[in-house]
Amino acid sequence: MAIDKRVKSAGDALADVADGATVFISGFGGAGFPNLLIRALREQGTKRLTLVVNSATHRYSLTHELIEAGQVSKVICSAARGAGKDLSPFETLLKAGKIELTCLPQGTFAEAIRAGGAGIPAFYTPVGVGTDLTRGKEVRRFGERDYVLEPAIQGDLALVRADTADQYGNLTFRYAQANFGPVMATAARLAVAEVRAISDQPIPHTQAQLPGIYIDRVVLAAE
Amino acid sequence: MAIDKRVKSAGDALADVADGATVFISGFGGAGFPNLLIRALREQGTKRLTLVVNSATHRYSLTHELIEAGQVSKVICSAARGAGKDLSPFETLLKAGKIELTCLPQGTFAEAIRAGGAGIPAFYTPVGVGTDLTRGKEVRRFGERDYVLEPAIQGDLALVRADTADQYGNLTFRYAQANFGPVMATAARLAVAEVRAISDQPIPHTQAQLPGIYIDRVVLAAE
Amino acid sequence: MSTVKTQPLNRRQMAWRSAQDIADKSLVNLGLGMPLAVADYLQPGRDVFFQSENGVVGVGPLATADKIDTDLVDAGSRRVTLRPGATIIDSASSFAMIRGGHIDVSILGAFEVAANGDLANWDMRVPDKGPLVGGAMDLAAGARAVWVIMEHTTRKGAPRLVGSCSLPLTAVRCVKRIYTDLAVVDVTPAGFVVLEVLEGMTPEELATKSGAPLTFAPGWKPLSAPPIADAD
Amino acid sequence: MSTVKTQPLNRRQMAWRSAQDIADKSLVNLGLGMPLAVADYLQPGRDVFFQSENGVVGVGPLATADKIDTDLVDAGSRRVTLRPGATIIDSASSFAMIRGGHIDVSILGAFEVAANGDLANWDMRVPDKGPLVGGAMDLAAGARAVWVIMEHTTRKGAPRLVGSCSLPLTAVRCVKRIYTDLAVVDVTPAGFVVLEVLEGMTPEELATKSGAPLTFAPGWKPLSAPPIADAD
Repeated sequence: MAIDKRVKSAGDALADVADGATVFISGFGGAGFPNLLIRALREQGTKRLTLVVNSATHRYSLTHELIEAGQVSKVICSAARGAGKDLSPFETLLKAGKIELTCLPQGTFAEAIRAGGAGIPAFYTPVGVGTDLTRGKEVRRFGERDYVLEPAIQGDLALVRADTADQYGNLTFRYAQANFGPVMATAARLAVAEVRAISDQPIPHTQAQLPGIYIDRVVLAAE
Repeated sequence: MAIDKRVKSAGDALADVADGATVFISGFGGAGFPNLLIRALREQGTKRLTLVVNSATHRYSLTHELIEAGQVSKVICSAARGAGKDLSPFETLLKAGKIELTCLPQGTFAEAIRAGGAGIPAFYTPVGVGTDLTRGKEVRRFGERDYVLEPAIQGDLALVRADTADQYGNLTFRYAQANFGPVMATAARLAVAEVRAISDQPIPHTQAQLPGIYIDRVVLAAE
Repeated sequence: MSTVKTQPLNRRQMAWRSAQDIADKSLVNLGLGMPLAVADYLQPGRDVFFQSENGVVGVGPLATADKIDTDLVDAGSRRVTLRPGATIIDSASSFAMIRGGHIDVSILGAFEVAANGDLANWDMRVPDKGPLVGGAMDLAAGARAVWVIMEHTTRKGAPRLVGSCSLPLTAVRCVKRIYTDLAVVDVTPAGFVVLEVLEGMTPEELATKSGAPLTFAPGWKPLSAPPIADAD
Repeated sequence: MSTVKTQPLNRRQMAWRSAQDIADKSLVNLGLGMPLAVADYLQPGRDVFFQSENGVVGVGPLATADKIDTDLVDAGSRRVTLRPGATIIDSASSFAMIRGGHIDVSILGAFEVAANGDLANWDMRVPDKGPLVGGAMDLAAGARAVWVIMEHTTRKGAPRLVGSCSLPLTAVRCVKRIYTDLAVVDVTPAGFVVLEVLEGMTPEELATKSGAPLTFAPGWKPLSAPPIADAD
């Protein structure tokens, strides 16, 4: 049967997500947040999620809705500080010990996800050596410098925002919209993309930025 | 001064390569061999080179000319078998102990170069565990599987074939021409690209496949 | 459609037999030699992407003379075309795809397969010839399933299904299934399990041509293939 | 052009001073806050690429209202434009660029810098607030040169150039140069070496505002900047 990854709705795309899933969420600085899918995940009501998301508190991302709804038991991120002096819902949960947090340097976060999709179980990096964020991790010298061993991150589901898709799941991204989306798709067992437009024709190989084999389902996100 | 990486000739581009340099050479299966630059390196006459090249013996690559000219003391590759039953010049030198060889699985070769450009000194991979190609290397268990530690590869010079360039060194590649070129450019102190055409206008960001910051010099290779 | 009897499968028939087991919508990598022919024999209606190590995701048919482009090659340096929806990535990304477990099936040629799944397919120990490993180790270690197509014995009659490999290994414990000219064999924690035996051949005869104990699956079937002229 | 005397440099003047040292054809990453203003004060004729952690290589000026595109942002979520020759890569590739030593200069804000180059710029230990490290550790550990722009002392007068950092570290032994409102200071194996002191200020006075010994470079100069209104 001809490969066709288009599904009717975000709800359909996420119907089989299970409690306890590890979920990647793309987006950075206002670009590439899969807010249609995040909203669908909230409505779906899945519990005890581990979110792997660069920022747990970015104001343009609906990630906070999942957290406020009590669906999240753990967050892996590089940023979890709410704006202003008052505590954000995330910070309140964190203070109350109701949510677990792993904070990683952003490049380690990205590389660990890339490793998760690339069959690399762990890699050494100079980033974070001698800091609180690598406390307890293995440090090893190569040449004249110390490096820390960082494990790969893999997940059950990736929610990715892109610009266009075709039936094969090939994706294009606008400007800085890609950010973590491509590596997240590679590291997840199931990857779902929401896009501005779905092309009737295959996206030419000169334009595709992520091979469709990394994407399992595509949903149109009406603007 | 406006950035402009275009140089007049391949000879000019390689004038300052020193004896003993580690040189990356792009290309795979007939696509992406920087033969103009390889020829220039032969004419330049640099000695005691370490070549990092996927195949030391591919018939469409001029790599063999460097080897036959006695300019090469070591090769790091995934393929070094000459066609036919007779020994190739490379194999004759190898048999005579006049050239050193490191053979790596092709994916380890590519990933080690990528690591070299990405600040990763070493990474674990499942590839090659229990085989002759990883003999003596550290093996470590993650989860239920054994992995081998592979070091990054860095070099002094990368010779890369691409399709088009602009004055900033941004590159596009045709079809399967990219292969090892992009990662080789990132792992070399000096990266030189030969291209079919140089665009007067900047290559649009939607088309550029390698950021020009990885390329130091660009040469036009008349077809 | 008549079937071949007692005659061992030829190379293209082995490729055909293997092709019958490729699931719809798979991502498959075909090794050099016999495995490449697998693409010609997919079951009708199955939509499959073929990946090539040099970064082509969606290899199409070989290029006809008027369509040849020297930049559009596969890992065997063959001038190929792209299928609809094909993309092309660089080598580091391609092997990330392979090593990361995104290839559903890697179909490889082999010299030997051991009862524990060890694979030897890259080094025949030809004196003085240089090594050529290419992407074999990556595919063997990285694909979700590794299938082998090989003759059941060498030309001299030595078994290729063995207790342990005598040639240098490509990867340990990786092979899941073997398609030979005489049988279809699964590699399981309990060793070789035969699923199909060449029509007209007895289990005992197959056992004599194998270098390690064979178990016969309950309800094992006769192996046959439609007539296909062998490759040149 | 008159120069400011004895008045400490304001934030934009500190950015200006730092900008004077950016070499032609550099690749530079500017941290949030004060460092962002550096882009406004490059020496005439210097062609510089600004990289942003989210993958924009060649950040141009802020977008004017009619040019705003919410997908074209920098690491500070600012709506920006692209300069000629700009490219955009994904986050993993962007941090490969950063970690791989391809950024010539990373200019960061800081709370404290130690005499051995240790940097503290990410965690003020505000009770109960969540952590926010972003790309700071990657930039500090990965760039070829790390420069810091910060006031010489805290608002309460405590030194920010210290013997060892009291706040959590961003990276060890990474800072090469510090631009403050009072001085330009190199961090060397021998500790802090002052290159410039605010015009009219004595070395002794600068030393009292510093938390670790200062060495004064032979031929150290007075620090001054053209008048620039401070940022809001």
